[in-house]
Amino acid sequence: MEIILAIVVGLLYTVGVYLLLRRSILKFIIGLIFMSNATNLLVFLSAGLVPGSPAFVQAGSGSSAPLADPLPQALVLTAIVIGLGIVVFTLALKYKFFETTGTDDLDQLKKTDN
Amino acid sequence: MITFVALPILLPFIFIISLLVFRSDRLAGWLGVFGSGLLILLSGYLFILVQKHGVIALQMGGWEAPFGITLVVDFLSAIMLVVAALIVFSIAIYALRFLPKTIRLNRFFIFFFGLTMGLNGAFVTGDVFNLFVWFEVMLMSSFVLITLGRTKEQLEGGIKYMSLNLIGSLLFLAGVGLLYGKTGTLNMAHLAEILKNDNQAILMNTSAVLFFVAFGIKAAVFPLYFWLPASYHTPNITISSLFAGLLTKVGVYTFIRFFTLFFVHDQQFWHQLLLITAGFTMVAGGMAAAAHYETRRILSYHIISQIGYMIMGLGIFTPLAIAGAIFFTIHNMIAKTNTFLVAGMIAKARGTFELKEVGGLFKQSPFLAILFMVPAFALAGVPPISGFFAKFILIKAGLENGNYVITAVAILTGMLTLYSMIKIWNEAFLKAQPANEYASTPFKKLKFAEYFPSVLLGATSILMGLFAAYLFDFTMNAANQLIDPSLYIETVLKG
Amino acid sequence: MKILKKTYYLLAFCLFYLFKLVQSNIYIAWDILTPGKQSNPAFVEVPVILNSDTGLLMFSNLLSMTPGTLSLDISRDKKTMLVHVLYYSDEEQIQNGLKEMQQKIKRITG
Amino acid sequence: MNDSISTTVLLIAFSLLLAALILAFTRLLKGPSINDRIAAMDVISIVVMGFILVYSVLINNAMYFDIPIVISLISFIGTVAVSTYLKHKNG
Amino acid sequence: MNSVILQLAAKYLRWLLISFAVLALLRGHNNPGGGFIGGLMAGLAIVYKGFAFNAFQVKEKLLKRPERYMGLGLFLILLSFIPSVFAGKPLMTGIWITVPVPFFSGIKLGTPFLFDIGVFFTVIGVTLLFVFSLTQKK
Amino acid sequence: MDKIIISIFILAGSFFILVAAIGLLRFKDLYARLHAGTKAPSFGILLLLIGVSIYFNTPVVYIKSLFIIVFIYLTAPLGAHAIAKSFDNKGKNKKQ
Amino acid sequence: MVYILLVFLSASLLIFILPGWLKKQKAILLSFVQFAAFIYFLSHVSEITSYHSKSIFIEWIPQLGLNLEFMLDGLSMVFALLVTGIGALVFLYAKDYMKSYAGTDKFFFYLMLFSGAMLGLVLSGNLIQLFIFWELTSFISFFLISFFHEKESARKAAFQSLYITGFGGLSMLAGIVLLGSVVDSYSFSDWLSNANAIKESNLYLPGLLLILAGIFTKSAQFPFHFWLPGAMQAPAPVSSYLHSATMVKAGIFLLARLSPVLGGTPEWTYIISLTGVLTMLTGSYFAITQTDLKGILAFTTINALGVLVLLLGINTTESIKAAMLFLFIHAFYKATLFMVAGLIEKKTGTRELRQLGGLIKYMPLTFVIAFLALLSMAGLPPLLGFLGKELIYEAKVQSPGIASMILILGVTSNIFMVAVSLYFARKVFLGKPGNFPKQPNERGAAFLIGPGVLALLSLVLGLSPGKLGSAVIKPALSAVLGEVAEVKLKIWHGFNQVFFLSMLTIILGFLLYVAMLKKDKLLIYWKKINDVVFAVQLDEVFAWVMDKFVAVSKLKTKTVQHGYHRLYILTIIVFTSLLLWFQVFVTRSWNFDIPFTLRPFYISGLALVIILASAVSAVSRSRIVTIISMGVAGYGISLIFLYYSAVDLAITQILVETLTLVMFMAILQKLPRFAVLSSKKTRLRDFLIALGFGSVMTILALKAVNVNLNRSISDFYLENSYLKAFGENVVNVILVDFRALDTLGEVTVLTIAAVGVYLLLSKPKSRKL
Ligand code: NA
Ligand code: NA
Repeated sequence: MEIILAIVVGLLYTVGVYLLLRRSILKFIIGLIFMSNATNLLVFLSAGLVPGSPAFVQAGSGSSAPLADPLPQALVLTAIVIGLGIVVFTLALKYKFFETTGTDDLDQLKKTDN
Repeated sequence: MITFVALPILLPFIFIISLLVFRSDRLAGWLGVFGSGLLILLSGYLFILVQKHGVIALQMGGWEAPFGITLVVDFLSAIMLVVAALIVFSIAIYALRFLPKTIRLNRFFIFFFGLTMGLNGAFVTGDVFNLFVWFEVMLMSSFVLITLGRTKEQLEGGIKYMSLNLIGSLLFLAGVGLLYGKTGTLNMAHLAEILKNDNQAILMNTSAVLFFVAFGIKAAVFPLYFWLPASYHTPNITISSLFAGLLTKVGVYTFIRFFTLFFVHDQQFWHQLLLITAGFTMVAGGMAAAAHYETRRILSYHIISQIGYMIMGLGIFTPLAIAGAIFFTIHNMIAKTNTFLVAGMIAKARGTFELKEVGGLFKQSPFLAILFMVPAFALAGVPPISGFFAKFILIKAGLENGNYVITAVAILTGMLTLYSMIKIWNEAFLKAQPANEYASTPFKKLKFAEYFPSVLLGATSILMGLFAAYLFDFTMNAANQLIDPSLYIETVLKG
Repeated sequence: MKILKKTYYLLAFCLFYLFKLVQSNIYIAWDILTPGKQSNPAFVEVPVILNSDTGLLMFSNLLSMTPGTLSLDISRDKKTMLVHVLYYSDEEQIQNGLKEMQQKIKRITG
Repeated sequence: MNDSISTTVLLIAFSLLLAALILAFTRLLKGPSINDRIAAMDVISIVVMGFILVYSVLINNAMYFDIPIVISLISFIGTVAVSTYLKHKNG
Repeated sequence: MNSVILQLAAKYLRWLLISFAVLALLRGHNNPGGGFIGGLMAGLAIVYKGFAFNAFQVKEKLLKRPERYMGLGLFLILLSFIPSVFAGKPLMTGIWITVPVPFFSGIKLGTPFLFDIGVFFTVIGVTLLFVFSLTQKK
Repeated sequence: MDKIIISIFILAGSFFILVAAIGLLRFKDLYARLHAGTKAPSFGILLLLIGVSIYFNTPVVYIKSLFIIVFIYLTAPLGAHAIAKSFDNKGKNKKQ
Repeated sequence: MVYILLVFLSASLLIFILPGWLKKQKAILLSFVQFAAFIYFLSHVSEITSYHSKSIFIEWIPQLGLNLEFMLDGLSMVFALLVTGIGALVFLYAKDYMKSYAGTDKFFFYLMLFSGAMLGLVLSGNLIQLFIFWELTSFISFFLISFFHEKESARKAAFQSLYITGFGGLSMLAGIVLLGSVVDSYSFSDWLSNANAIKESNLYLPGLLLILAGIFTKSAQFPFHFWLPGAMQAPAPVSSYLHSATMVKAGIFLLARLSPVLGGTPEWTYIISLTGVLTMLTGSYFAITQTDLKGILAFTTINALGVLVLLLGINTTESIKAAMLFLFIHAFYKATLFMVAGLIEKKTGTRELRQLGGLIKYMPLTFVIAFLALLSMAGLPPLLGFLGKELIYEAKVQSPGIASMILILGVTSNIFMVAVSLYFARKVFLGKPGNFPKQPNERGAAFLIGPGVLALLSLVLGLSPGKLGSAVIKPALSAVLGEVAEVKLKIWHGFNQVFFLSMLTIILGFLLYVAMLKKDKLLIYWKKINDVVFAVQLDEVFAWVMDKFVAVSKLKTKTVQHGYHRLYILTIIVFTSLLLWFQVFVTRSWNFDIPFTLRPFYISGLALVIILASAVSAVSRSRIVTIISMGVAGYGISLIFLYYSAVDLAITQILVETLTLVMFMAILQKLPRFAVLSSKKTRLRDFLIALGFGSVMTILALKAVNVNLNRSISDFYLENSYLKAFGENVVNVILVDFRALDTLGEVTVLTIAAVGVYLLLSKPKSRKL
């Protein structure tokens, strides 16, 4: 299954990057979300997969059965939450920008460079 | 005592809470100055502690490394904390006079402290993922800060700044994931111990690439710096100043940290790559600065150019070179912030940042001229101000290690820096004020809160030059700690 | 006493509801799985006799969960409800059926 | 896994749900209105709940029961929220 | 959405949702859930009313609330660090007490729990502010 | 016996969910799709929950199931209502 | 010595805080300080013999080999005397000269600082320290040259000089560091005692060249000489000081200083001599066609610098002796002539040769002074200049190898100098009165003190040079040679080859002068020829290069920072991909042992759904479809999390995904629809780049799964979660206890984002104070 999921990661990255390279700001943001999902899955995947044994430990039992690695879960969880904050801010920024300039085309954003 | 290690993070956090609860702008101003002043004291104390103990580590939550998150202050972290606190303090005062009335101080200081918190977190953390979190705290604060004025330009700059930096963040996170997948740990010292003698360490190269790019974007090195020139000149000058001295340098800090502590295998490849990047960064930034006539843009490109020097020090990778990189970094943080502060004063005096539109300031305010001259000389490497020693150490390290090409590039780039500094000086100060709409702006005498930050930083630059011996000793100790991190590893894992 | 009575009505209503539910779902499943059957959709305005909010909510929900009807809107004065009907035959019949349901609810909510 | 419920039954259930997912997904893509898509999303969320319930039987872990609660809650709020914005605009 | 039916439902749904959220928070240490999940659910529960009534006009009164939630949440987080300092342990070390409860062996309460409550409130505030800001009428 | 009942409930539940999806795809207009998408899946999940609850057979699971059922039956029609109300079918006529 | 420098520094700063009545006399005060220093050095002349020198060592940054080492030997003494002696006279002269200008505080501040820097330079015993003073002189001269900074030409000249000398300075630093690495010290004494090691090192030649770059730029050697004529934009006292005793002489000093360490090799001799000769010729040749008084003087300085460099290049006892003497000669006459030129400009209002003439009537004393100096410049007896020229010819005659060539060129150059000197005297002072913008007079005696003293010195020392030779030149010569040498100066050497050469020079020079005078056209033609042959002026070349460079920079910046956001991203992604693919290729030998399987099928199905939804999201033209498909992919991922035991994670992902969707929908209706903005070709290119990145990430993921260098730290969490942290949900325990600091950061991010979003979208409110 790791192979399939690795391919999923790769394709999510592909879609993410493809969308990042579009001219629409909205698409760009969506691309960012895909990249973010891909990254989360990558982090999750590279630590190894254990199906069906969530890391819940009962009183006194210690760890008898091989439980899933809880650490990458916590990391990804944190990353997701941070990602939420960032995405919402990006959306707000995009919205405000559109409201101010009336364009969604990134190619119009050339005034601050030169 | 050891609890103080966490305070660089918690202090800004406490001030964020206060600002959320108390909403008065007047109070916010006081809180900002007071809070950043406290940070100076705190980081000064940590600095003293480190000199006594070498490395101090706090195992957060009492969970011993590598299981919990360890906060570590070594020489490098300590000096970065002190310098950052100094800059932050200056900006807090500067903000009182230079932020436009449309930006509420109460709000500004929330993000200001957010940035500080992330910054300090990045400096003290000994954990790879935790570093990612602090990066995000810093990034999020800077996103808000850059768009705080909400003008069209700022929104546009903000979008570019944000988007390219977010890609960096994602690559960083991917790097962390891969690193954890391969080594099963996140603690930097533990990573160092695992990878030290592992012949499979070369497999870390791919993760290292991701970190390289992520930090490269953050530090604004050559093919990754686009966000910086596109955005740094857009926000209010207070915010530009805050960014100028701090943000890219965190990238440099992490570069130094990662590539001395645990990405130390395959040195051939990494050092070559770092040197090539450094060379292109210096030249590209320097050339672009030469081409511009707007102070903030010139100074922004300078940031890039000078990042090249810091990376160069890391790429040469002798103790002297790394000491040089650190020396250069702290010198640059202070001088660069200061030039931005002065640029703000010039703009305030004249109403524009366009060099072609202003002039005659030498006559009108010799004091302002001196304020500019100190950081400008520092950046241009005029002895005996800080910048000279920074460059000298790097040149010495480069030539003694046989890195002739990069040293030549560094020297030539020095000429570019000089060119731009003279340009600003000639245009804004020496040349007569052209007869235009800005000519009628009366020159207002600078108020204490306006010039004090610059005086503070300028004095620091000069003192760094005069007492370069102490500072060099310190950076050399820092470099030795980095080259031989056994004390760091021992303190974190067994302390 | 009143509470007992109401509980009884509630239980009875639940059974009624459950029955309607099973009926409705079998009906709809059949409808979905047998192609070709002609539906005759329409919008119907149904007068509301309930005067408690809870009752109104129950009615609206129940209406939507039973076969062929879907509540679309209630007027501001809470006097009529706009209902979408999938198999429209006779307006009177539909309104009567729904009136019966409302009375059942009214017994519970008062 | 467990021996009380035959895996075949669960697999059949999975297959039914997967088919449902694909069909609903098709509607999601076809639209034509946003409202149609939201309706499809609603169904998808139910399908997902179904998946989770069946899976919890498969691995014999009641813990997974918390998730349908969240999903139902969230999908409802999502539906209402999105509908709110669609009052006047489709497409 | 200005729907009478949705408004009618709001009364019930809100408390149902909030109790779910609190449950998720309270059970989080031993079961799926926790401060973030609970907070987001609670935040959405509060926001739901706004959707039903279409009432997102910016009112100073309404907008001060999210920041108070955030302030409270962050303050609780800060508060959860203090016992460890007084106990002379490394910062953020969990300090636990057992509250005697009749008929049970006692409930263990600790600073990590306080921390999670802090997260809960912060996330409520954040969710509210997000939704309020993005749905404002111009 | 238990096993069979549980299996039936699970299969029936899944079946109704599938039916809903088919209806969603087959019906011609939004209102009809809502009819299919509201009733059948709720019912399907109800059946599934009953089956699964019997399978686990612990009080907590029953309570949770009850919660879910109440919640779904409270919200599913409201959701459909919201979707339908927000649908702008260009001058919807009261009777066709 | 150190105290003198400190006194100079404090004196320069003191200017600003002097009370008003004293401020008027600041020039006198500073002159007095200079004079006191001069006396101090003079009093040590007897002490500094060939065998003895004074030195002071102050530790500064010993780790870097950077200490303050001051050294007063014969060579330093020569320069120290010149700096302070001429300094005293220049300040005196400047008092009256600067009267009419504003900002004299700044002027004297710069000038005093400059003098101090120069003094520090010549007293340096550590080469990095020397470099520091060297750079200081460059920078302070920038301020001096741009003193009339509202004139564009002044700014340009200042920039040009700083840029060229600054560049040279930096190369010199590199050279010093390079050679310093051979002996691991920058202390001159260490270099001296290890001279052979340095010369034998293979860093010798590059180090030498780099240091010479510094010396040649500073001393205005060909082809860097062009900044010097530009520097006459400075006020006359500055020019006078700059050309005689400071700035340009710094290069000469360093050349002499390093001569015992680096000299004596063929490289040294050839490179330096050749440069010197070329410079010498350039200077004298162009001096003739100048019509600006200061211009003439500037080119004669170039000539003199060429002579000095040549002599030091030849590097024989005779040549160095000549050089040391010529230093004095040149300093005396050049300072005099610049002061005179400044005086003339002040009094007549012009510096143009064509507007001058017959000044002897109005300024007789000035004429006498100038005439003496000019005679010295021409090398005519009985002035010191004659003595110098004799010695120089002698040195050239005796120079090894290239004597005849050097001799011919030297004589030619001196012929020009004789002609120029005479021409200068004739055109300015004799003949018909010119049409002066102002009526000249000779009031203001202080003006004449400086030039007068120096002209007199030229004469007196020319007549009795003995003491100068034995007390000053001899120790200097010894210092440069690194061994004791005898110096006996006398005016008459008898009839020898050198005497005949001198006579020849004077005769031919006189003839040239007569030709120039009689045939005005000659000069005009000459000038025309120059304009054709030397059509490209070096300073114009410099300006052109700078302009072109800026233009190229502009172009480059526009090309790199083009503003196309997606191309920035493209660059970053391609850069990353290339590095990653390269590393994947390098480490391709890793063994891979993960089995491929499609089971369980529902997860494979889920994967398919995710992929499809993503693809739809990428290509759909409808915003809604894009966003909803994105949501579907997100939910699919949450199910994968769920399947692989991440319950909390799955719940969070679902919650976040939904909230994100809601937010998207909230703003969507206010945004425009997607438009087709890019061509098919672009899309294909983007897709391929995306695929390149995606596929390498797949490989990385697999590699990370496969490689396990170390046992994961997670076992600790599983073991201790319940026992020590009292929680069954390990993920939650990690979040609120084991790694609570992450969560602290996380909620901070959220808080900041929330307040930020609110601020971004709410109405702006002004500050309430
Ligand atoms: Na692994
Ligand atoms: Na977290």
